[in-house]
Amino acid sequence: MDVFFQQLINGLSLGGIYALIALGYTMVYGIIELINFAHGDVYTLGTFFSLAILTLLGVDSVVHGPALIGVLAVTILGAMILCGLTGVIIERLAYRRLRNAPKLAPLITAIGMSFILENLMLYWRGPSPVPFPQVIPNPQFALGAVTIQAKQIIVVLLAVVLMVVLQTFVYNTRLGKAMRATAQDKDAAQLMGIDINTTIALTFLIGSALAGAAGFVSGMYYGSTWFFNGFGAGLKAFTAAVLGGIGNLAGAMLGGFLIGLIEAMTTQFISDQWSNVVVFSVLVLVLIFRPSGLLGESLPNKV
Amino acid sequence: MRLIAPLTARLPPALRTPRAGTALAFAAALALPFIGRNGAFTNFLADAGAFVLLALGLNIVVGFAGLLDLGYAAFFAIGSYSYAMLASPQFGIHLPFWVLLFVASAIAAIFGILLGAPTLRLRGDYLAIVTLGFGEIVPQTFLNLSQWTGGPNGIGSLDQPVLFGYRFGFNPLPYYLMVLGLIALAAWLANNLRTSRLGRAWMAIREDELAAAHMGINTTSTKLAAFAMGASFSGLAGCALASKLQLVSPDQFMFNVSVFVLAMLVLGGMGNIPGVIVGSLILSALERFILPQTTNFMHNVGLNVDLTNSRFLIYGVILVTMMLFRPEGLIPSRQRKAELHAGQADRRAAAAEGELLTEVIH
Amino acid sequence: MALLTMEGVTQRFGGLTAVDALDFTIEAGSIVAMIGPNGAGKSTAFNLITGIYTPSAGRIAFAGTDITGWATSRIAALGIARTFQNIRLFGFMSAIDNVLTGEHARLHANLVDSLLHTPRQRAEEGAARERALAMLAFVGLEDAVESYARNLAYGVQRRLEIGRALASEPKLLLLDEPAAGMNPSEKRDLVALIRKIRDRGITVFLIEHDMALVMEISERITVLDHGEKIAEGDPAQVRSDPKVIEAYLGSPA
Amino acid sequence: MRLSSFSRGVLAAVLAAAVAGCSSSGTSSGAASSGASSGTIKIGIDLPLSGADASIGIPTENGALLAIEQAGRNGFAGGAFKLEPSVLDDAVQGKHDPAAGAQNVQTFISDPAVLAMVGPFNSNVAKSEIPLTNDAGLAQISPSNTNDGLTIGDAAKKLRTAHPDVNTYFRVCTRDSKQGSALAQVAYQRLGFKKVFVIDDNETYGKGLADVFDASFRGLGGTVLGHEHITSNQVDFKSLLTKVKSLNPDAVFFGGNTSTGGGLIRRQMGDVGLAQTPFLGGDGISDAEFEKQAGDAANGSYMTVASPDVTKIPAAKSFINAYQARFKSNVGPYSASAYTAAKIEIAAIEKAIKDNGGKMPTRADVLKNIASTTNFDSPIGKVGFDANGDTTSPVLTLLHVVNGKPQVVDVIQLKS
Repeated sequence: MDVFFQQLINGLSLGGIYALIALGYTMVYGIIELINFAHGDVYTLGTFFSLAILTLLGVDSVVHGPALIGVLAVTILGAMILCGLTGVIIERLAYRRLRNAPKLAPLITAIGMSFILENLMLYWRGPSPVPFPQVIPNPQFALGAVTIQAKQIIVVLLAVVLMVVLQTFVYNTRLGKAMRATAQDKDAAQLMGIDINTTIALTFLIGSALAGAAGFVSGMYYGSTWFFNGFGAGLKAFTAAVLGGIGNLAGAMLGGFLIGLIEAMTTQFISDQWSNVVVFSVLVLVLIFRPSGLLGESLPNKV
Repeated sequence: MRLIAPLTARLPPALRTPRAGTALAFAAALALPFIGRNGAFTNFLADAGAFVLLALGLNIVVGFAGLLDLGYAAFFAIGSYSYAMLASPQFGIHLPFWVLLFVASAIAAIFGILLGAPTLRLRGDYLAIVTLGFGEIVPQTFLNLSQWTGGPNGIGSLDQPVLFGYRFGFNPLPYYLMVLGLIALAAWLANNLRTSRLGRAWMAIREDELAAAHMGINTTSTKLAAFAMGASFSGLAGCALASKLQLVSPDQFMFNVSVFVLAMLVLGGMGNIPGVIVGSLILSALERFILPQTTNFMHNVGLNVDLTNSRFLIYGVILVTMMLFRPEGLIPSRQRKAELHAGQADRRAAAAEGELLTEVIH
Repeated sequence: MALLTMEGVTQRFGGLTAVDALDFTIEAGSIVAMIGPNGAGKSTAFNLITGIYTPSAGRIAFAGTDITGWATSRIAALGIARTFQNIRLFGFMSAIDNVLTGEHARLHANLVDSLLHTPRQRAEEGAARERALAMLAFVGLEDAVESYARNLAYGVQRRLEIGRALASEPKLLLLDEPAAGMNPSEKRDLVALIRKIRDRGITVFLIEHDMALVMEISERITVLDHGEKIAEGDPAQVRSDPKVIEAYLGSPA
Repeated sequence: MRLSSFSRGVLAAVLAAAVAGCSSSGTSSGAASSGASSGTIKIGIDLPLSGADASIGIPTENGALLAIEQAGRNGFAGGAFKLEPSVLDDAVQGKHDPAAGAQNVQTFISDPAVLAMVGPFNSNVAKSEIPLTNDAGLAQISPSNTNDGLTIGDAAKKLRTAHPDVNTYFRVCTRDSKQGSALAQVAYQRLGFKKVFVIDDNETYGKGLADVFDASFRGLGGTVLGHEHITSNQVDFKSLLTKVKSLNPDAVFFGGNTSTGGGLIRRQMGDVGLAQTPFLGGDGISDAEFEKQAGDAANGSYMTVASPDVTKIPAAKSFINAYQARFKSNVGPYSASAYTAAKIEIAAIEKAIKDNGGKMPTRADVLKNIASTTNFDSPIGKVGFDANGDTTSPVLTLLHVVNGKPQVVDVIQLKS
């Protein structure tokens, strides 16, 4: 039973990362109905950006005390800003021109962007996993026979906090309302004086910034990353978004944690080699039996 | 193809019809390995031909019916493994190649139906992600079920095709001629489909699924037919390539293969059969000759640049730039060209038009 | 004989009742209209008949068959064709391909025929093409056979859409605001065309805002307001019905 | 009248293919045909040269290139023939790929100037290549393949489809059953581990090695607590390692390469509290990349190399010096093996030319000479081949990572 709780912790930590990525997928899909395949790669970029910032700061080992807070703030915010800008640039260069083109065009473009980002990272940091320095002191807490690391608490906390902030933003600010209005009906939103282009750019900015945060967290949690990391993580995060109900922020979070748990439990109780198969089977089954996801309302068929 | 136009304009009119063009191309393709007199080149042509078959199959799904299938390599895998299991020492079963061509296609088509039947009701972009997931599951499953599939080793020593007592062996020429025959067959079938009741139904669904349903088109089963046809073509390709390479293994069928084939379509022109063939040949040549040769050249002049390492960057750039600047591909079909450009040209005006969907409710 | 019957058909969207317990019958061979203010539920009624929506309650029967909950394509194959308020042609297919697509349900080529272009398929396709050309002539598009639908003038697109619907050889043709955006001379042609259609034995059911056109052409008119049927009868009866006047002009202050 | 877009398209296709054809037919110009007394002779080199595998593939390639260059300088075959390498990469998107390997070998086979080849690096690639070289009678020597099924048993017989009684495949390193069973002995007897958990990367080499280790370890009386296969591109091993930890193993055995997960698994062992548990692997994790990826956690890992410790053999001194002078970098773990493989082939070709009266020999002549290699002096010791193509002097070097650097613990001479 101890190992079950230990895997629960593992699953939640992994799920926290998926959840942060899933938020970006769900926001972008909610507003322009595009599966942004490049999103997973923006997440990997987040880890590399964090690494670059840490290198600039000259940090390559554990930092203590107030300096830690400074280092963390600069690194996370820096990664978020850089990723956010990357997302905005991708939207501006590639997706905006195709907003009214047939559905296939932006989807194929997104796949192309994903390949481009992956290979640019391949050039930048090489093909092998790149070590990520241990910046945070990592005390471990024992709950009975179960060990929880500080890193794991940070992953889960950060995911939940960012989700709550995002939820508050979307439901309680003018810009957030503009986003929701645009998501529901672009024409009506435009008639009401909402600048569609700015709103969509904002969505990409926020979604990609969250991926940047996830990128930092992942580097910290695993101690390494590599250029291809985002492919698998992105696919699972999208699965999480669909599982939770696409377009639904809380759903993305729930889906992320669930996928993390499914993966950990499959490894524990079935076998590691089947975990991907199980996760993607869940995706296929959810889409077949409950396409609106766990928390998504089934929208009246737009005909 | 502005480059080609001045050349072709000098041909006598009788040779400027589609039928003559096809015959000419086929004759030239038959002659190619004999002009080169180079085994490596014939070998390349045979491999590239298998990818032409794949591209023709995916074209039915993506080009004709407008369904984005990102797990196409999975059907290729199913076709290849079907051949491998039924024509190798693996289980001691040795069915003839020519029978297995149809069996493998049928098995791939059945899997196409099994995956498509529940998912084709979904909106198009969900289909993309389901097929992507399927594309991940299939090779992993072949890898995991090692007692039947040889796991990571795959299945080797596959039977070679025998035609009228002639064993194909390891000479690429008979494989090339066979693949050429299969391409001719596949192109003929695809063109027949395009100009038939079914082909019109696919295009109607691609244009406006709701209106198509009002024509009495059962959209789910029609899409399913596209999925099954596409899958069955990949079964042909799977048999051809597996028998030539003498081997199937899980890592031949990963996501990058699906994207490679998709890039062929996008480059050549979705929906247009000659375009797809050209796109496929260009990318195969890029992968096998142009990039390695350029890299060799760079090394010889002292530049340490490895372009073969960049092929996926190049595919990504092809996908993005083609979609942005020439979405109809190098050799477009008339219809697709108009369609894709309209999407861009009047993107402002189309804001109202694009949402036709919602308005029908009122 | 009643061609189409709706009994107590209700459609709710969340809290909104778009169509409320609608009872309604169309006699074979007639021209029937449904009118009512914007948002009265007319298009919803059409969408219920063609199977876009499954009614929350009630029953729809066509030519003696209960079609409640049937898929759109099945209903279309049974003999109900329609046009759309916002024209929904296959814009990037030629006019004749649009009409040929309309014939879909009347053709029998299966997958094997389509793959191999069997003699049977070629014969059928040849005949279908002949019929399609005749249909294009019938709706006055003989000069635009190979044009992309989207490149045609608005009024011509309307006629092509009607031609496409007729190609399925329907028993019942639903026209959703066929005169919208037409000039007076186009409207005159439309009236003539609708009569010609009826003369081929096809029952016509239209939604239209142009009262003059409705009154001129319809044999029976149903009036909908807030999802409920408030009046029914021939043009003269409807015109003088106080409830109709109130619905259209607002209640007298 | 303009050409229809259809026939323009078809013509374009033909032209594109023709252009590709011309560019390729240029590559084999100047090839000597059989019986000629001058011209170019090529040695094919098929290795993974890009992506994650490049870090081990390129030093291996360099070893073979060095041998060919030296032969050229020393007047290869009396100067009548020019000796050239023909190098092809079997990695696709950074990973070795059996299909790419098969295509490369078909390219070699169809070029008559190629008389022998060095490669491949990976066992699963070899599985796809052996049937092809067997049919064509083209000799190949792998510097690094260790999978048993390539040379012995039914599996190897199945690979020799065209000519079951002819062997074209040789290797200069020790095969897995020897490596795996030696590792099991080292683990059980020398290091005293009684309970281990086995993980492999589900590839030909890794799974093969792990299976042999698993069986041998049980055979010695040890307990295998579990045997799991990871998936390609996997980055999260914490759940798997948590499962491992709950079983309390004395050590974790990994069958696979650094690039397929070895480095990351070792690194994440620290996170789940397995930092003090020794990690044990084969030659797949004996590269500098392993220490880099595993970081501090690399300490305490054991690994073997399926060849002698090159830096300790006096005969290897000159090789290492030449290598460092030529490539300005350090020797990789398989550089000397590839160098040896190429040297054996060059010697066999030269002998065949001489036996043929100075004329271009056939592939069969070269193959015959390679198969009869015995006591060949090389930086990895005296090399010879048995009837299966395996080396007659199998040797393993056991390494232990201390302070981030692998230290030689022992060189183990195995029974051949």
